[in-house]
Amino acid sequence: MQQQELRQLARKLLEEGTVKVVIGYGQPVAGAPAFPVFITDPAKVDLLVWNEQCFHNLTGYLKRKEIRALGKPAIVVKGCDERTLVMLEKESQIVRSDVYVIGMACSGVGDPLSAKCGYCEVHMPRFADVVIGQVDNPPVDPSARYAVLDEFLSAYPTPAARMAYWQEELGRCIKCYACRQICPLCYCERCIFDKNRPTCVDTSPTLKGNFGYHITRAFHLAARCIECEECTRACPVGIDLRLLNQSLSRGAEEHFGFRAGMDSEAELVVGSYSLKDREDFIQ
Amino acid sequence: MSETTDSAATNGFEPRIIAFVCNWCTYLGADLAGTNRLEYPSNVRIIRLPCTGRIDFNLVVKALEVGADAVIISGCHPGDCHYTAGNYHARRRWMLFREVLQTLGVDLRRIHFAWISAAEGKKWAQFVADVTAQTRELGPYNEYRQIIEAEVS
Amino acid sequence: MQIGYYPGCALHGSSNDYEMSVRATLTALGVQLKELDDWICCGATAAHSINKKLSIALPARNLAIAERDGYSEMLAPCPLCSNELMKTIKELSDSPALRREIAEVIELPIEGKTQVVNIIQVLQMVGVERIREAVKRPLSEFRPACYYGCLLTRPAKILKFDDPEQPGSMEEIVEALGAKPVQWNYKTECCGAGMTMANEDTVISLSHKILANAEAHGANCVVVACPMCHVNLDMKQRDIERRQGTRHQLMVYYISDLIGLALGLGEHELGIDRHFVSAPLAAVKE
Amino acid sequence: MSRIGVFTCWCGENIARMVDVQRVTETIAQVPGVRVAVNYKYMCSDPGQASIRDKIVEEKLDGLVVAACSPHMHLKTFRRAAAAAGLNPYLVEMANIREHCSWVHKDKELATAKAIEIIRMAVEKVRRNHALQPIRVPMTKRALVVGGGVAGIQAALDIADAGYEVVLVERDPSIGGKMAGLSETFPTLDCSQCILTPRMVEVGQHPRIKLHTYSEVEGVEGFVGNFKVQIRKKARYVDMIKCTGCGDCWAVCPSKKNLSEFDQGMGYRKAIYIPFPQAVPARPVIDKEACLYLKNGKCGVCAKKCVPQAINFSDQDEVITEEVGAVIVATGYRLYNITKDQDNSKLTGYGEYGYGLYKDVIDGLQFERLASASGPTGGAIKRPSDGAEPKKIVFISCVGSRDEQHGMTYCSKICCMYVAKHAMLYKHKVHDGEAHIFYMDIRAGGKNYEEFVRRAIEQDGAVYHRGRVSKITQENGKLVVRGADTLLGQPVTIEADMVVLASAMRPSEGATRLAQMLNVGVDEFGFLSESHPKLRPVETNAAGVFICGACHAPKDIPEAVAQASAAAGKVAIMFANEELTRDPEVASVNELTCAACFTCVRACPYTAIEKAMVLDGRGNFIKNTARVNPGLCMGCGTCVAVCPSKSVDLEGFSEEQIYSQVESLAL
Repeated sequence: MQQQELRQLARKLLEEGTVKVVIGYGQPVAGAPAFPVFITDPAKVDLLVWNEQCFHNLTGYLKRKEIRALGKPAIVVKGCDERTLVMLEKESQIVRSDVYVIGMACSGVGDPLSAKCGYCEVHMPRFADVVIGQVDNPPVDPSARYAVLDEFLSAYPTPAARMAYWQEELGRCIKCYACRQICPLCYCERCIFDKNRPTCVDTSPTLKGNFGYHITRAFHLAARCIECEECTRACPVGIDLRLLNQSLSRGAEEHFGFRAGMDSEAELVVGSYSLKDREDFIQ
Repeated sequence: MSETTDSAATNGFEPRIIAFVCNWCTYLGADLAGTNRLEYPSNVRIIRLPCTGRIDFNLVVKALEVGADAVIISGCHPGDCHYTAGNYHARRRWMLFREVLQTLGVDLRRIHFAWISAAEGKKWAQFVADVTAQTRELGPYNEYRQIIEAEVS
Repeated sequence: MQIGYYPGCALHGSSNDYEMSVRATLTALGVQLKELDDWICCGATAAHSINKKLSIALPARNLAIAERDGYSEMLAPCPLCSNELMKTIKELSDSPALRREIAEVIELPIEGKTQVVNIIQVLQMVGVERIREAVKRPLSEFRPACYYGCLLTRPAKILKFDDPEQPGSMEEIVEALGAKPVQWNYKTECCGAGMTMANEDTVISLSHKILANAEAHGANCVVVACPMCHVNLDMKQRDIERRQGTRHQLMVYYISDLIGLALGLGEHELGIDRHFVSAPLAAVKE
Repeated sequence: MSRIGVFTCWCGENIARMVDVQRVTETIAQVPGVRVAVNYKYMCSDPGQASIRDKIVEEKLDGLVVAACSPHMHLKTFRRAAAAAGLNPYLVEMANIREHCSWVHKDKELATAKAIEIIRMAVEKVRRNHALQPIRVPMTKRALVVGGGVAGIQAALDIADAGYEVVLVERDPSIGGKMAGLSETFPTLDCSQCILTPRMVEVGQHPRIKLHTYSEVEGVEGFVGNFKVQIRKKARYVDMIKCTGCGDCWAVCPSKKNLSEFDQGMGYRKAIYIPFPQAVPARPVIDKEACLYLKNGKCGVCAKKCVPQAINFSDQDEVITEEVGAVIVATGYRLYNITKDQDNSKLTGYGEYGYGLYKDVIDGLQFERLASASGPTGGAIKRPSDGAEPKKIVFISCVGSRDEQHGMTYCSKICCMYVAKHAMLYKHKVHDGEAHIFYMDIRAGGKNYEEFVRRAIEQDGAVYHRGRVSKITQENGKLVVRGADTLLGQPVTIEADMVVLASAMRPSEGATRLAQMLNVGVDEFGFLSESHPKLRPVETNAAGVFICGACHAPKDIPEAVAQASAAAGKVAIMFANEELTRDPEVASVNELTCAACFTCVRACPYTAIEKAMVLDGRGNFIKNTARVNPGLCMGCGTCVAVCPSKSVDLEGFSEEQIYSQVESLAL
């Protein structure tokens, strides 16, 4: 039903020339995770799908040069993905009016349902040009948001225990950078890890290098991460990267009442300050 | 500060402490400690930056990577920043940085923040003495040493 | 409306006329007073001039009890009592350390949640409009000089009650009763208070100035909200007249007295017949 | 391979006692890239510096480390020395082995080891230093002075006399400020207008001073050397060019009962008026609130009467832009008023003095108008309520000042003097009058000041009571002033005919807003902050913006004038150069790698980073980027820390320099 509407809309947009490309989901093998498709030909809109396999946060492609080259895009977003657009606009990466946003009402992806959908508050997109479908936002217990993190912290109460855990986990990292590539908010033209004079971050394929990499990756998303959890999904060796992102998201929420991409008015955390910021940790 | 040079208690372990300080308050505070001949342990190595606003978290990571047992970050008190707001920006980033370190299990007792003004030579000397003493207690930062020394994964 | 009630020593002693008046009037206004269980002296001037900690511990115990018994507001009709209680709340809220220490001393948990109010604040809670409506017998012949004394409005920063120098809350109330309060200059001057024992001359001259200024501005009675003020202006009025060779003959009412009268209560149940001065209201010089 | 010279100083015994300089020298000599390592008793001495210069030449050094005291002590010295020998001064670093080492340690072994590491860090840093040239920024040699009081007038005239153009902006219809309204000035009792008005005329006639009266600064763009200032010229309804200032218009204006601002509300003026006879410019304005024609279209007699037809009822506000290179703020002060409603929640007003409701309780500036020959009473002391001559006046000092209860902790500084002056003037005019003064302390520091106060007491019989006034009340036509005389240790009650309050000085209205436009800091009371309380008293933290007069802190006329000349001097020094030169240790953006997230733009405390575009040769858009304005950057480096891709870097504290310092400490 939603899928039909989506295809019709895509066709219309392309035929009228409102947009030059529709960034959406395709799924050659039924049941397999959907992956990005870029439709430029109205005849091909039937490649577009919409189902619970549409995990991917497509907004990352808006920054890609080759996509931009195609002309004005329409993009298919879920409520959660849409939070990225808010951030991208705040960080001057996109001009909202240059993108046609197709919002999909979404009651959650994955089977079983992804963890992030369990505490999702934006089943209905809020800023889209069109929203296809209708679901209501079920009431959410805010504490559920960081359940995974709390679980981890209580399972590994001491610094030593956590350190041991991460030495084990990050020891398995193969530096494929999938987490970086998939992150819709990792858009630097030249990533800091590719900067070698100086090498601010040790990029050697060692445990040391892996720690440097993951601390940096996580912190560069401080008060920016919109919790799409794509990094975790993309990790081929299954490192639970959410934990690092969530600790920062919680920090941003607790200290600054800031949740990335939830409020398009809110002032960004990094690059601003308040005289009231706490400093009990400073002597 | 008699205990400062005495490390018998901690069987000879002398911690390596790297301090990132701002040029206008803490660096001058340390100068004042010198001018007043306030003795403190020799474990600290001071790296001068213009402002706490310039102190990036990657520097702290780098300090750990070169084997620091403790890191000090210090600058002007709120309101005193030579550049009016650098320390406020820094304070925010530290608040968040501590969160991720906590989850990673980096021992926050090894990362110290302080506001030390150009007039607080005494505070600087005492602060360094305290950090050194505490780090002696904690011993070498073996957890991170393991990370540094681990073979290619 | 039901609120906690901390009489304090005065209202159970020398100034029981004040208590009668407060109880009678507030009951008539539908305010239920729940007397604080096992209350003790607030320490008054004695404590804080001798021992700071004691001067906090004594009020703190009363506050702790009020808290325990779940009073959100507590009336302390004597301004010195409410003063000591409020100052204590401030001290405790300023220093968690002190709060812990005092809690040990008084062997009761204490946070300072109960809000302490003076008699006028209670009347404001009732609402000036409701009082106006309740008036049975307008006090049109009354030209009161509303006398706040030094404690009722001070220290302003802590009490946050009325303007410490140019207060007007009593005037607002008595006007609602049909009385015509006079503008005068001694609203917040000191009457000499406790000096009445130590240094009577001071009290005599201060209180004389107050009464004289009230008359000079056309008052035919004085309204107070403090037992100590009442003692000095009423009980001592004859001494004042004798020593100053003047004649005042000014009735000195508690604010609750006037409301009571306006509500139609009798002088006896309000304890007015226990006052020392009893004189007909002077005809008003327009 | 670099050729670095390391010069270790003994500082006499100061370093050598605790650090084995010989061993240090030998060890450092082994560090790759170190060409020479020597030590000497006093590196900062002439022979010391000479040896450095020689080595630079002999060894063709391309980097210099002086291991001695704090860079705050001698970095400049050694950079100069290097420059003298032809080495770029920014290729010099210091290793602080005195304050941070020899002076604070007691164990020579440890101290020596530490010294070596400190020097190694410096070597690693200097290896990566860049030869820098001072930044040159073109500038507009034209100054803006905001405020036409005595400070602004002085500053404007000094700069103009130095040969530079000045734009002087004044909010009121005439320049002159508070001083123009004063009667006579302490400690000489010379007539204020007599000394000020000639200066005002000079301003009016000066070929290099462009005067905007009845105007306010509305916006400021740009940076040191290149400010663009928007100025609102309020509608005056009088054509400044046509008008001859003949005065026919205000002679016939029927709207009389308008309180005169110049007379502090003690007198009246017409709807069309000049604030006072010697006003500069001597051109009237129309008060649109008071003008019958502007209010309800009737009247207009002034227009009929005006021969040159200068009246223009359809006049509009106009916003103009002036380009200047430097700004001097001289916005002066206003007096604390004791009324109940205040503009600042910390201030409470004085209930005990009747919240300003008693007509005969006035403030110092009002008394000045009473005492002034050009004032509403022609210099006769008459009280406002009934015009009677007061036989007893109480003067109260420190009203608001030094009074935490009422929100202000500072001393207003001038009151002690003008209270004494008021007492004198009063006694000179009312011989049988009584002047009573309540004071906390008499602060009469200044040339001939103390003598002046003594004269008030001894010759003119002013009665001083050391104590505060607790209450002022009104009893049958008298003001009953009740206070204490703490020297006599007893209460004092005075039945006065008039009370004069020496109210606290506060920054004039709008000063904070102006400060924000200029990125200048203000203190908790709204006074503008100087850059350094001792050494940079007229500079601010905003380059090219200077302050003088009472906008900075309470000041008397001599001080305000001195400070004004100082500020003017600073501007003249700046303008004396061809272009601005600034410290080159500033940030710069790698525009090719910048992702244009503009976090740095948000973080920069100096709004020195702007959103810009990279264009190709033909001007086609390539990408967005952040761009640092070297004319504004102060080099704090906050941008570097927040840049995720490290596309911005800071000369003198570059990423490479700092990381290599840390790495040199590796175990």
